[in-house]
Amino acid sequence: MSSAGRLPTGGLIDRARPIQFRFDGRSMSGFAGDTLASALIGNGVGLVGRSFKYHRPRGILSAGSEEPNALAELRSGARREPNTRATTVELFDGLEAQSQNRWPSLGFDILALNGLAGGFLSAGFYYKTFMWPAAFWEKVYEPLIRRAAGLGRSASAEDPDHYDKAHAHCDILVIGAGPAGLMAALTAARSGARVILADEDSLPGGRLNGERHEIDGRAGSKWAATATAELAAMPNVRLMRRTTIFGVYDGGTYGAVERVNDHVAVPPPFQPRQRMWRIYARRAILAAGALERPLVFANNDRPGIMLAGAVRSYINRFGVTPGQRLAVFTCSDNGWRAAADAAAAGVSIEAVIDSRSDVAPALGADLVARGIRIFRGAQVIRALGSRALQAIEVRDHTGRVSSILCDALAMSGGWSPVTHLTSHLGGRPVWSEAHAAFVPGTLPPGMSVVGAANGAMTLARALASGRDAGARTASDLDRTVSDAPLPKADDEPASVRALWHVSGGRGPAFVDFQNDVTAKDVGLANREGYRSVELLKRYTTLGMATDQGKTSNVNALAILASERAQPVAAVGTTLNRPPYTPVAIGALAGHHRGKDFRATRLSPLHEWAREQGAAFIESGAWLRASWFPRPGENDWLESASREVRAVRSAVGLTDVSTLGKIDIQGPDAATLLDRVYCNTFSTLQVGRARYGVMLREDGFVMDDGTTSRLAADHFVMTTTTANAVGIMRHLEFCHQGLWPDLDVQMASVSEQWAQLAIAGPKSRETLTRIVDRQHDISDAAFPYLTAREITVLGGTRARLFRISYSGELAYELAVPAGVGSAVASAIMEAGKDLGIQPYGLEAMGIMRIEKGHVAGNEINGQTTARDLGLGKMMSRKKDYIGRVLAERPALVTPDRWGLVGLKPVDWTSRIRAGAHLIPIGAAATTANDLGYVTSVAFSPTFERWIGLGLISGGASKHGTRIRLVDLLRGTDVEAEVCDPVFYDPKGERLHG
Amino acid sequence: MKYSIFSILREGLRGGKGWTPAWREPEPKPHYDAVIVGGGGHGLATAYYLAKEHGLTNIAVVEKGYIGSGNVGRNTTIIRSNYLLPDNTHFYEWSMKLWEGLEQDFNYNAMVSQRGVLNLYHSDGQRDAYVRRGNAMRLAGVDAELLDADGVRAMAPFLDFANARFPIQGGLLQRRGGTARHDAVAWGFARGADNRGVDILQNTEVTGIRIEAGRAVGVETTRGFIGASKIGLACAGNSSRVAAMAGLRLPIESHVLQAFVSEGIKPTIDQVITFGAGHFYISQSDKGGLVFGGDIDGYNSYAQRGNLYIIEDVHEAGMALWPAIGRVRTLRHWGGIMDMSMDGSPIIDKTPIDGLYLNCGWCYGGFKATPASGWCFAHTIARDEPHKLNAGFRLDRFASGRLIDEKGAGAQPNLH
Amino acid sequence: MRIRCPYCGERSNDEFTVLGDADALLTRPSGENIEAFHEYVYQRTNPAGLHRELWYHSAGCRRWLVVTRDTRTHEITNVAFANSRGEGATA
Amino acid sequence: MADRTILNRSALAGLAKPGVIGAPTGNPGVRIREITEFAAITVIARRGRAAEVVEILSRHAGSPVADAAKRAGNASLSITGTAPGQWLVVARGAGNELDNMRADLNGIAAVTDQGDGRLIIEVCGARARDALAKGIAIDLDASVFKAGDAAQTSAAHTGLQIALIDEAPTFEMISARSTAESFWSWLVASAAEYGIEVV
Ligand SMILES: Cc1cc2nc3c(=O)[nH]c(=O)nc-3n(C[C@H](O)[C@H](O)[C@H](O)COP(=O)(O)OP(=O)(O)OC[C@H]3O[C@@H](n4cnc5c(N)ncnc54)[C@H](O)[C@@H]3O)c2cc1C
Ligand SMILES: NC(=O)c1ccc[n+]([C@@H]2O[C@H](COP(=O)([O-])OP(=O)(O)OC[C@H]3O[C@@H](n4cnc5c(N)ncnc54)[C@H](O)[C@@H]3O)[C@@H](O)[C@H]2O)c1
Ligand SMILES: Cc1cc2nc3c(=O)[nH]c(=O)nc-3n(C[C@H](O)[C@H](O)[C@H](O)COP(=O)(O)O)c2cc1C
Ligand SMILES: [Zn+2]
Repeated sequence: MSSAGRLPTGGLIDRARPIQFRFDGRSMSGFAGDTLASALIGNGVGLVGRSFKYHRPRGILSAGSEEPNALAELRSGARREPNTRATTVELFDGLEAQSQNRWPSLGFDILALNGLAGGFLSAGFYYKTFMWPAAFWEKVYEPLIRRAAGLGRSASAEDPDHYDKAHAHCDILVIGAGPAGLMAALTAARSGARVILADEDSLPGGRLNGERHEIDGRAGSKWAATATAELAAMPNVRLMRRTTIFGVYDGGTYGAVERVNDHVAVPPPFQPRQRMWRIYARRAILAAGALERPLVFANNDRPGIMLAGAVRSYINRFGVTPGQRLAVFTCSDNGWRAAADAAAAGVSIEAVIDSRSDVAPALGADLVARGIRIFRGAQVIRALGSRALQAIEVRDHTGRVSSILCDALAMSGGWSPVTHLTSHLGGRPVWSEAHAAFVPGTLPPGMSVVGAANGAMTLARALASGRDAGARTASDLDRTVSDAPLPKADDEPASVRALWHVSGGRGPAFVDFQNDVTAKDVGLANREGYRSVELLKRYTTLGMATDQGKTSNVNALAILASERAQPVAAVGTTLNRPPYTPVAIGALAGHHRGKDFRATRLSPLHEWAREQGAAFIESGAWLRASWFPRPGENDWLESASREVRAVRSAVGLTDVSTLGKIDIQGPDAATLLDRVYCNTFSTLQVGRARYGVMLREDGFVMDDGTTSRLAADHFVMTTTTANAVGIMRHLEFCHQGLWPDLDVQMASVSEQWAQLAIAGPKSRETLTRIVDRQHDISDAAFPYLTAREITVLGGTRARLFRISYSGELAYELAVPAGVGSAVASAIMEAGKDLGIQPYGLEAMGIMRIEKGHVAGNEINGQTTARDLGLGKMMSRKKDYIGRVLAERPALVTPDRWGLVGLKPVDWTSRIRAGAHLIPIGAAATTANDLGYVTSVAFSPTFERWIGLGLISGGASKHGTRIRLVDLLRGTDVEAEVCDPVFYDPKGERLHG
Repeated sequence: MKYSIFSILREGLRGGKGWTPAWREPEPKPHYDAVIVGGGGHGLATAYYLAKEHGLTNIAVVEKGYIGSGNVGRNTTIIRSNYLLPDNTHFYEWSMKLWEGLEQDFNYNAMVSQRGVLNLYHSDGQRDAYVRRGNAMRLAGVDAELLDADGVRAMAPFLDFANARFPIQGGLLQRRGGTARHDAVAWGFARGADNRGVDILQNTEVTGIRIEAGRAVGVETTRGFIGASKIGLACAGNSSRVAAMAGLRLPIESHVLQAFVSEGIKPTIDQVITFGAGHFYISQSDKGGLVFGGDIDGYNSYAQRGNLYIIEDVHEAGMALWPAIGRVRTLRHWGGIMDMSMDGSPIIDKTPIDGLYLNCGWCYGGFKATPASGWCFAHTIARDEPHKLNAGFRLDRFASGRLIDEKGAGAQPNLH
Repeated sequence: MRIRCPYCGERSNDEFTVLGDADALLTRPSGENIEAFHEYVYQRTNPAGLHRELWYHSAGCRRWLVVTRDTRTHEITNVAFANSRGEGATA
Repeated sequence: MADRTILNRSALAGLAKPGVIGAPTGNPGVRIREITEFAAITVIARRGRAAEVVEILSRHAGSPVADAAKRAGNASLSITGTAPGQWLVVARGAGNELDNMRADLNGIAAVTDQGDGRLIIEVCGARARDALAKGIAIDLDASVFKAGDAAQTSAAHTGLQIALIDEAPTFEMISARSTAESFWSWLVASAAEYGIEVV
């Protein structure tokens, strides 16, 4: 084990708690408080990954979530997590990480050859070639490209961890717990406002933890800890560590993801890996800090070259150093602090190179005193070394180039405020020449920005802006803000003069590290006409990598601006979109996967059906009994056929509870029904039921069902299962929106009633045995289409409807849902000696086809009432929804596809739904397509396949022959077109 | 300059100094034979085919932003011709045919990749509807196959076959369907049109349509008036706004559809797969990102962004379909504004105003239509009458009832 | 998006179902003129700007609401019950 | 209510068994109880009669009932506003008191039986709010959602009526029978990390 990079003392890590981990199979150790990145540095590991396109060796660039280079696969097996930024992974015991996007190994990667061909693989090269021969694209080129592309590998087995979601509400959401955010949160919280303070880091404090500034005479990190403790103790504050605010949405909605257990190997039992939060905030204060920019010079991507602020974080927070001999290259005062921090930690400083010639002399005074080489007005033009930095070439202010040996280079190209979240609702940041950066422009409603995120780059100003915004926001929300003193901190020098691109060095100068976009690519895109920043982005893929250009975008825009000889302000920025950092798909899904993807609705008869051995099937939101296998039966068809025969010859019981049921009351109930159904309901007698058809306003059929009148001002409507929710909404719209003057009250009672269909010649006899004696259900007293409230089984309230879907003498019995299963069992018991059988969806489907009843396959939104043979129901005497548009020319032409029955001519032939209807002797082409088969069944009654279909001309085609052509399954069956009602066309049986 | 491996080698050796603009940035002329409003895929393709097929070269495409800033640059790249109704089937199949030779035609690699589009079904009813559709495709000469659950498993074993709320029963597969690189389609048409003399005017917003004596004579723009003998509108999500400049109201609502891309990962999913039990579809780009999406947000919007609940909804469906992607991360999500028509099908037609032509109503399916739409619109503009292929895409079909409603959802645009 | 239902208070838009342009949909023509119904059912102003639209509080009080919202920014400026034609009481 | 002579299954029959679920803690963060014996009706005022309905309901509740999303009543009878002019009345136990109410409301309001279609769960305990916040989007903070407050909303893709009965806090959740098992699955998954005691 090497401890090459670990400093002997210092840092906020817990040296008493060593941690073992593995990288590419090598065991290493670090300490509690380390990130994977700091631990790797501590172990002297410089080469961590490979870039996307050229497979260049890469190290660690940053110390935060902006990291473009140090991506690794974390964990293994089903928990393998590709593209994980080593800089954000908290070290835990047993952590396993692997480098990615390299083959066969990190040290030797074949595809690094791409780098040599860099001249040919310039931006967008793939748009210009791989076109010949045409067939080679899918077969040869594309597979090669795809294999080379991509980064890490995803897991191939189901993610074993679970995720959950939660909602939180607050007055003020503070995003970022650096000095500005902490100060804003403290000020707001002390006023009593409900505050949420979220930071993606595990340790609040922001830059304070990576720097050596003092606040009120104490280490900044100590101040942060104290502030955090105060906040944690306040009941009106929710402190959310390891929580990234990833997106801003409308109405003060913020998306956040909390990494609840990513800092341990496996989440403890019952705990999620991550939790997604929806935070509803009346106000937000963005205190997300600023990101340092790299400098763009030849080979600026060599492992060992790092952002200056990151070098400081590694030294000050983690007690590691990226090298023993450090050079610094900067265009801002900030870079000098890195040199000072490194020197203080005992790292040898080889040189400080500042591109500015007029640097305040005080800046490096102590370094000069220690004899460290200082270059002013100079630039690093090239880095040397390949898998590790070995030296840099410096061009001094006279133009002389010298080379300096070093194994680490800290670079600082200035700081860009983290304005990402200000753009999520479309706002664009604006260029500030003074900051040499984009600062927030139009903000999302309710948001203010403080600290470095707003260009307040020094500590004192960060604290002050945090306090001011905290106070202002709290008093905006009518809170009283007490005057607390502002903690004292220095306003350190922070001036900057941007240096966008150092030319003159040999080798690619990277702008976007991960996607390998160079300064030259930017120039090329511009030359080729991809001049809008957005086109530049898309053509070069700049800023489209996992870091979304956090460190690269501004440099690229500035280089583009200089290519175009325009100010940066005129070039503008690309749009930042959520998420701020990538979010695990599992976290955004939460609990709702597998069986919990969507709620399962169970019928009140579910228990009964289960006891009866039902085979269940997912049907929309419901789980429904499909058929009831019995010993000796081989498939569903055998079972369903038996069930049909039982109904047709004796009696069967099925569950129709899933139908929508709507209770409609009030003096104007009948009027409303007349307006929503195409047929009339105001004429319906009390105690009677009627089949109704509803149209959409565009004249097509929307739904059908029976509606019964229980009292003059009381109806119960049934809808199809699939449309139950939609019809309720539609009725409410008609009432509230169109005819609010009607005195109607509607309530869904779908959940309240279990509904059982008892069908077959012996249904009445069966029912008589459970209906309480005082209710006469004889044919005379209770004829077809009677609907009445009764009691069963000694006082259980029920509603009995004499309606029939099967075509037999049949009833539907509604009983309160709680007793549904018990009543069903009682009926089974009562009908036992009569041969009662439970029947399921399949049998129901067969019988409705035998009867020519339309269902979802026919009422598919494309058919009119006339198409379905229901035209006679369309009243001419009243207005109703859909009446007018149903008369449009194309809806009444005689060649429209109308409902018919279909019988294969060879009675042994099987037919299938979805086959199209082609005239005999004609070619199977669209031009000859006369319709299609909507539904089929094997009819046990007729012992043959029968079907329903829609055919051009409809009923006029009865008696003709047609082919049912199913090219998908290779069948072509001749059939006779017939009346859709196969069974008992006169309807005698249901009157029995 | 012709693009080829040779030009790449040559320029590679010369440091890329010889590459020239893919399209010019000309000043607007005072008058064009035709002005196409909208530099999206359809507008650019229209100009391209006007020049290529109809010999018109004095043409401008007027685009308010950069070309491809609309939906062509923000869609999930699926191309297919698996439609049900004849007007659509023939049109989209023609589009597919054009895709198949497009890159060689316009000399730009748009990465048209016929990797297959697989629509999963989860119930008998869904299966029947897919069989109906698949047969309609086959009658029209379009390829279609029906898979059972095992067939799906063989193609995509990583889907949830074990614990799904809506078990996968099978799928309708169109092998010739697939994806194409969205931006490259716009750029290829733009470059091809430019090569044939078309002026592409970026950052030029149309603010008015000048009509004199019942005839459209030009467009007011942020760069001044541009006269035109014929004006074609191809403004997708902004169609209602632009048509309103000519006093037209359309059977269109503008809705936001969101899309998502994950971090790049090594190849995992080969086809385009759509999940019939939730609103979800997914494929993997050549770069390695999983590209996926779901249902529209459902409310009228011009904001090019959506809200969190759809984002969650889409990810729930993703996890339900493919439970191993839990630890893959979503990298970015965005929205586009779509011209949702009242029957879910497009309009390519003349308008009641002479010299003004309309191309809109693409809903979330217009990317695949890009070549055929441009081709048919060019024909309609050049000949002043629709081609047979777009004869059904009429503006008056809502009044006549000759609707093209694939889903049967009726006049509710947010359900299409 | 957060909609302040006059009965239920402020809720996220996933509790609601949208139907579309309220001014169009609440003015159902009478009579039998196909053209009038064609306008009513199909033609939309589809403005970029303020839009009065129908939202149904499906997961809440099941009231139809008229929501005035800017389609460019999604900013909501008014919410009222539809049975008052969206006039009067606001929230 | 007629006497029930036959087995009446609660929506969660068999699932909400007394015992401990989830993280073992000495003191479970969440207590859950299914209310199995109750009757319920929806009351919807006829057009223009809401004020009279409020008066009648208040009389039965023994305390003022509002035409708003509030829960009024006592241990055995609760009346909760669910929409303008609309309430859900729940009578715990056999529910005989509903018959009188029904008679009083005759002609003034539409009354509909709902008790069989509902699941009622009470959730209390120190972590009840945290658990419920995992599905419920409304602000359940003690400073905002107070005893007597009620809301129609949803959790885990399922419609839901929630009210705060007391500041313990005890939440009452009323949901649909058909989705009871899925709802339960969500509730248990959400509360498990705090430890659950089903009583
Ligand atoms: C998220 C998403 C996913 C999608 N996925 C698919 C898919 O997988 N497959 C598929 O086939 N389709 C898909 N689509 C639909 C498809 O992208 C569109 O239907 C299609 O791109 C629209 O045509 P277009 O390319 O011409 O539109 P656009 O690219 O939007 O072009 C219209 C252009 O008009 C310009 N314009 C507007 N107003 C003016 C004005 N006043 N002056 C000047 N210019 C103006 C706009 O700036 C825009 O550039 C998807 C759409 C979205 C949003
Ligand atoms: N001298 C300079 O040039 C210079 C430049 C920049 C910053 N600084 C120093 O930086 C500090 C600025 O303070 P500050 O508070 O504005 O910033 P900060 O960088 O100290 O804190 C920002 C915090 O926001 C968090 N964050 C960012 N985006 C987030 C998101 N989406 N979700 C959750 N958390 C997120 C980060 O993790 C970080 O902790 C001062 O100490 C200042 O001295 C100095
Ligand atoms: C098919 C496709 C793939 C994409 N892949 C990426 C990607 O890998 N990285 C990325 O940052 N954005 C990707 N994007 C999203 C774009 O960056 C951008 O968000 C989108 O085109 C919409 O533009 P806008 O965000 O500028 O409005 C992709 C977009 C599409 C349509
Ligand atoms: Zn409401």
